[in-house]
Amino acid sequence: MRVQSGARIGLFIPTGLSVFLPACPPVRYNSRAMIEMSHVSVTYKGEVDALCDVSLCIPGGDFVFLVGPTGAGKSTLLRLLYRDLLPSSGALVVAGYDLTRLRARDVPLLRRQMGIVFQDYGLLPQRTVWENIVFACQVLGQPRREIRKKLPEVLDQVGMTHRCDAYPGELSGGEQQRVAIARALVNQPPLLIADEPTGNLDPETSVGIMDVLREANRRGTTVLVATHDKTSVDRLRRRVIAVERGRIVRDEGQAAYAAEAIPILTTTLPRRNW
Amino acid sequence: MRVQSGARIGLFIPTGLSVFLPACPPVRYNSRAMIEMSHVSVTYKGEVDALCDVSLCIPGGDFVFLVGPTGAGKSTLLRLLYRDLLPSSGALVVAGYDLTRLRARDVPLLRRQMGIVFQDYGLLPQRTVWENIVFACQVLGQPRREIRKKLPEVLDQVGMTHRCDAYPGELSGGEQQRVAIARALVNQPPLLIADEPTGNLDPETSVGIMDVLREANRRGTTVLVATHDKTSVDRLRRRVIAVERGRIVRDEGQAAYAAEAIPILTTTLPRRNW
Amino acid sequence: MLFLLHEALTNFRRHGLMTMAAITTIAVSLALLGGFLLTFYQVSNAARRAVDAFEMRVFCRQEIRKEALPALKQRITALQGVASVRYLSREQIWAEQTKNYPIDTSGIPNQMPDTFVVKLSDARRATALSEEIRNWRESVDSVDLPESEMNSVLRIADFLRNVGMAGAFVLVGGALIVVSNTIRISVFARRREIKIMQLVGATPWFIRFPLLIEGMLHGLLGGALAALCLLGAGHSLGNLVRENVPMLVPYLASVDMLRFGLALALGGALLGAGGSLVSIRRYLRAL
Amino acid sequence: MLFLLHEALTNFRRHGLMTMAAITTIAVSLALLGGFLLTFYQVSNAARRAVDAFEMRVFCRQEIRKEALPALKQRITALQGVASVRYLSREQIWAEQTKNYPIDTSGIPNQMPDTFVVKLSDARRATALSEEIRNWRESVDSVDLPESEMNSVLRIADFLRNVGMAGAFVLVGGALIVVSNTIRISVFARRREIKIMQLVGATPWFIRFPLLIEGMLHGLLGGALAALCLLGAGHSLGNLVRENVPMLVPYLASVDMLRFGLALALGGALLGAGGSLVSIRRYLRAL
Ligand SMILES: Nc1ncnc2c1ncn2[C@@H]1O[C@H](COP(=O)(O)OP(=O)(O)OP(=O)(O)O)[C@@H](O)[C@H]1O
Ligand SMILES: Nc1ncnc2c1ncn2[C@@H]1O[C@H](COP(=O)(O)OP(=O)(O)OP(=O)(O)O)[C@@H](O)[C@H]1O
Ligand SMILES: [Mg+2]
Ligand SMILES: [Mg+2]
Repeated sequence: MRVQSGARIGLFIPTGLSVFLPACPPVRYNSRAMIEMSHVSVTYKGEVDALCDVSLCIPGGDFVFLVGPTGAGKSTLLRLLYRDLLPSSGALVVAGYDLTRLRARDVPLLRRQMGIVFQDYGLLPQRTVWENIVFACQVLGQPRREIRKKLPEVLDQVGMTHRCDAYPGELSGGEQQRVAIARALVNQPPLLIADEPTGNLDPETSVGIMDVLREANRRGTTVLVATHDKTSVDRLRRRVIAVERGRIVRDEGQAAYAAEAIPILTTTLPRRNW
Repeated sequence: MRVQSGARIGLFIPTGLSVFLPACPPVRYNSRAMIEMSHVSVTYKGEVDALCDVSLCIPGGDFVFLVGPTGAGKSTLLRLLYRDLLPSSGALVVAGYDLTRLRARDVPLLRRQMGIVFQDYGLLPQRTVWENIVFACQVLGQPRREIRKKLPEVLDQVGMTHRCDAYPGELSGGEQQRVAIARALVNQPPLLIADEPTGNLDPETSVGIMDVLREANRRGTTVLVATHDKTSVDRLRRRVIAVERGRIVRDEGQAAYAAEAIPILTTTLPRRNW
Repeated sequence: MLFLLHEALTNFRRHGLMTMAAITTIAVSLALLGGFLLTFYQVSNAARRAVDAFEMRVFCRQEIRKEALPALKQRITALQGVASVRYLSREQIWAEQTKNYPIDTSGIPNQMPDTFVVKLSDARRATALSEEIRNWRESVDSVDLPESEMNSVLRIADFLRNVGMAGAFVLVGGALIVVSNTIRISVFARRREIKIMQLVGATPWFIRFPLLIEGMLHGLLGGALAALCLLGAGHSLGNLVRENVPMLVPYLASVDMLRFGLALALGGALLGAGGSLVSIRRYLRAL
Repeated sequence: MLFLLHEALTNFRRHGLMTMAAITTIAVSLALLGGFLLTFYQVSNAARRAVDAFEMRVFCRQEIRKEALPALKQRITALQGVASVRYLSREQIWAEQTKNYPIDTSGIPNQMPDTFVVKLSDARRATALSEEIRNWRESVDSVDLPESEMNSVLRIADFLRNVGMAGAFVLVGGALIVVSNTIRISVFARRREIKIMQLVGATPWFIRFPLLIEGMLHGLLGGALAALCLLGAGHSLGNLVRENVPMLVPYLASVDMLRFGLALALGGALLGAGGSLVSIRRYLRAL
């Protein structure tokens, strides 16, 4: 056995892997919108109305904040987008896939169009930081050499290079969150969905992470961020969708923003007497 | 069988339960300080220095914020206090228990002196919200009737009454966090430790929760909160301990606060260019 | 107490899959163990009865007086290891011979001796007994003992018993491994819960007790299930034996299945409780 | 492909306890199953040999001419179900008789017939054969067949075979339950991981394959372990038999233990793979 060939086998994913990808891609709609939601409702277990008749259109390349009090339905809305949930009623098209008609076996295709930062991080506990991010690349069938090249960069962006051999259980909350962000970013997906990506980060790191997201957006990624971090919302001055009790109560585009900034942000001002 | 007696058996925890409590309480030091830490260091797995030579004294009845960037060692410091970790070196006395000498079987006694809000909530996934909080009471051997009386109040304080029969997996991040806070508060412990209790809460709810903590503090509970929520830190104007890379870099008492408020808070001001 | 029991029971609902898996696994293990023990018991019992079926024949001297025979019978009966003695007079024997082999016996005088047919209670003493009786020269001519067959059967019986014992040990070990694995995994799957309980201030016993009861109930139910299966299987097997191989019926031992089932269930409970205790300790010890 | 295999192997390290538990549980189940099958095979083989040991004796008429005997032997040998025929001349038999029973035979002429000792290849045809031969009146006087003993042994052998078959089915069922429980629990304990992988965009096969390989390896290792144990046990049991109960040796069947072990290991692998497939599907189907 020659070391050379052994190394090559180790480095490349053989083409046989392609059997693990679904054969025929489903029909994709030719729509300019990245996300189109119309009259979507979600009812959990037939009891809790998490979303009521929500309609929404997010064009490709947008940067959108989703805000609202706890339990408003932000996570529910995001879970709809990556088809972790099916809407109880209504139509939903994401990245050209009609989610209400998407066959189960095509769901992975949809999810590869997006990077997702989960509210509870969702890191694989038995894998190191490095392996966690590698996994997200392997899912797409990328050759190992390429993965190895791009990983350091994304780890550096979120500032986790020094802990890349640690297991998630050995990281602080904020560090786990940053790893989750790195995993979502690594494949430069067309759509980035982030649920509370800075909940456990200090303001400085939050700003850094938001800048990373903005940078991704500038490279063409559509970004949708659910957050309570009004400082960032305020600073970035992008479109803001406010959800409350399962309904969209405000949707303010970039243009309208400047004029109405203050009302949205009142609650974050330190002096507010609550 | 008479219904009456059956009901009574169901309602009371028989005195036989006392066998589950350790027999002889360990020596408690007569110190005015609730927490006394001197020259404490923590090294994880012989590699990561999470805390370096930290000394600290928190008198009973204090309300203290622990701030610092992610990975600074805040959670590590808190884990020391409830003896989830033992310090690699240094001395540590909490609520009168010398943690470096505390026998393993007395650890429950220590933990009953405190309510803890974990960064990852730490709710029991197989129990409903109600059962989770009840469990924390049962641990103290409280009679069921008493538990039933005080639970609604604490659920109401955190605004979770309407979801009390839900399982943690069916709650939003913020709701889980509020349940964790309710569980920590329900026994009105002498010491309350909260790790990032508002990380997943919107600003309004955060303010409400902080008020609940302040209320508990007013009733005599010593409160220690690790947080990134500088709005709250700012608003409450209490003692702030800043940790950075495992060291205490600032420790500003209530008195010193007013004068030095601005430097601590600069990073939270929306206008800051980072 | 009551509360802890209630805990254990609601845990059944909380961990449906685990409960089902634990109970069925324990049931299978215990049923196999119990089935083996029953089979082993029956086989060794049958071997014992086969050995017991052998008889020793004591042939008296031709010149013995009829009056001396009862005393001789008495004497043989008194020996240790003798279960019963039956007397066959030489006339009886000869009559039978002439009837069975008319050609071979025609015209020959009765050469048959008075005979005692001796059933043994302890086959292992057969050779010693025969030696002893053979020494009573004044009245005994010779002693006939199917020594080689008897030895064969005895050795086979011994062999079966020993192998069976070894097998039982192996099976007990196997059942222990399987059951403890099952319980260990199901506790392992709950280590986070246990950790949380500890952090909330629960004493080790407060955590352990419901798990213990739960393990015990798993074992009890598993054992009961196993006992039920064995009861059914044993019953229908007994019927099958009676119908198909009636000649084996005398070799069957009757087993008090109720007791056996109870023992199995209790054994299961013990196993479950022990298994939980051991596997919880690991997670409790880590602070 | 290689990467997925690598995944499966590193999972061994990642889930140490689960791996150990799964392998030992599968090993125990398969060892029990294999042990039972081997025992069953040996017992039914022994029963078959016991039946085969029975001989049919064909007694010729006294007036038969010596020249006719070879033809008769030929005729018997040609019958279906006859394994071998041995000729005993009446002189041979008488010589033996006189030697064994000098008293009973003194002064009597040789009354013994020429005899053929017939070994049967199919005990079930014994009665039919004896009927047929008995009809050859011109040369055959009578046929002696230990019918009742033979029937007993035959019925016992049949009974054992049937019960053993049923037992094997029950054991296979039990092993299936235990193994599938074990694998189900270990997949259950990883349902969160599986969920995360799905959310990250992994196709079902991408998730399934490493788990499948892992289950297969568990089964393979468990089966190999079981085969090793059985090999050792079988070997030492064989020695024990030879030492302690040499009279059983002719009844022993030799088993190709290598093949048996391989079959066991492969069976384990199949079981493991099947078990994983089935139990993963549940968690994959939920979107
Ligand atoms: N699996 C579920 N079963 C039942 N109800 C659920 C489930 N998941 C969420 N809910 C309920 O739906 C509502 C919306 O939840 P969602 O997680 O979308 O809130 P959110 O806006 O993300 O809140 P947060 O900011 O706290 O994360 C909440 O009242 C929650 O309790
Ligand atoms: N179990 C562990 N093993 C090894 N290193 C650990 C472990 N837990 C924490 N660390 C490391 O110790 C350092 C301090 O972690 P800690 O959780 O105390 O930070 P933190 O201040 O709570 O951060 P955050 O605000 O993100 O929660 C981090 O660098 C972290 O990676
Ligand atoms: Mg949410
Ligand atoms: Mg922390």
